[in-house]
Amino acid sequence: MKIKVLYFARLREVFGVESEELELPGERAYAAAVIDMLRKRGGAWSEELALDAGYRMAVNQTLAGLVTPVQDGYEVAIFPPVTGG
Amino acid sequence: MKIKVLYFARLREVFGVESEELELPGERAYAAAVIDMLRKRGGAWSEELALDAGYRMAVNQTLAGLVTPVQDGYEVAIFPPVTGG
Amino acid sequence: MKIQVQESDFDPGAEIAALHAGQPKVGAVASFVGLVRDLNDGESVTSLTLEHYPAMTEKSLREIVDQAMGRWSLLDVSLIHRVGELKPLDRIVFVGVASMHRGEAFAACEFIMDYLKTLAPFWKKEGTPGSERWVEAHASDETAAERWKK
Amino acid sequence: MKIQVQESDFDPGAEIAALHAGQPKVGAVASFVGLVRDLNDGESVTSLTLEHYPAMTEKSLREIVDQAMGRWSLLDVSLIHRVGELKPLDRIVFVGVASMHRGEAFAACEFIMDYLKTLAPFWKKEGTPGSERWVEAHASDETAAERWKK
Repeated sequence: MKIKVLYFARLREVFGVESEELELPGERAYAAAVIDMLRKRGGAWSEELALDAGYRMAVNQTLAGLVTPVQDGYEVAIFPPVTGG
Repeated sequence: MKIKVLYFARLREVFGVESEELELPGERAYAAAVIDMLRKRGGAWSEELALDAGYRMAVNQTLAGLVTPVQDGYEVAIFPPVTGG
Repeated sequence: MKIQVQESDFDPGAEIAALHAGQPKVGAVASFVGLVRDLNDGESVTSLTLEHYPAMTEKSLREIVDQAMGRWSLLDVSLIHRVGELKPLDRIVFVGVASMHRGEAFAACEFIMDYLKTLAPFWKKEGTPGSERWVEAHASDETAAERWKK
Repeated sequence: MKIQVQESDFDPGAEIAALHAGQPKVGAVASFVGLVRDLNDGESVTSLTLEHYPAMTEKSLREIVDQAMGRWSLLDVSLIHRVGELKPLDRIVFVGVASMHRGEAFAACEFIMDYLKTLAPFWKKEGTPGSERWVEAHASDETAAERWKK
């Protein structure tokens, strides 16, 4: 399956990418599978996406967690805690 | 001693008076002495100024109770619970 | 600080702007506008007359604002209360509070309204289609003010 | 209900008026304006850039307002959040809530701000005299939002 991954704010700058397409094995997975795949890139990826690093996720524009399901065509966003208002 | 008494809102209408001068014996007293003197007029006065009637008082423009001291020249106001805002 | 009792209307936008214009420390302005409704306790309201105790009113409002200033770290406060003849849809009261952070602005703004409702010498008389009646104080306003004593 | 994300400024007075004009049921309008300060965490701020996640932002704000509408009896809500390049003294956010009585308007207005602060996808980058830095989330904002779960 293919999913779209978006990065925002400080993580967009640290990773040096705004968005990308990711190919994952199988037809569905947990969001955790996306994070695992990205962490394997090492460097900033493994640091910023460590379990206790404090990043946030949304799946299809709704705040999500590691066990939120993802499937083909879904949009996953990864970003720091929000600071609007 | 002489004090000025003011009435507001529903009590002003029920008593049919906006303000008056009252002559009390002695040089100082509790506000209760003013209320007692007014209640002796009977009718609406004794009803509206009964202990449990719910009226409010201010002495010299500050919310007051029955044991607030009054003396010559003081201004006592008697009114229903406030309803501004 | 601005405290005014007046017959004329006020402009909430101008009051809010005055609380932060040129004040780069202000991060938050919480405000409140109270309005005349056309229905109260199940009866139509056609007019509202606000009586007050002129010698006491501003003093009482100032004490309430001073209490809020002592309780929270505020940068500015405005309080305007109208008196006289009003009608449905008219503005009655404005409270605006400027502070660095929103929590203090919200708390102080609500505190000022709750205290004003139970301590400031204003009385409302409603005109209904057939007659007139003095508005009764609500126990809920006493309860709201009591919360702040905890 | 009005929910807008925009680069341009807004007019708090006009927004407040729109929440009650011609609505004689409205007795209370509570509102909040958030502003750019010139100092944050001890450093001078010369500019503020607000980034957001366009596909999610309005949806997220609508969910927050819907929650407030479900929780309190509200007559209308307006929420405007700016994005893009701002500077000290600029307005960032407006929340206005109209209801019959003040308690609900105050509670809902603060609830919407607290939830927006922790759930809506906005990020602030501050320009300081020497450099730029992303604003860090404050634990106090989490605490403020947690209060409403009780």
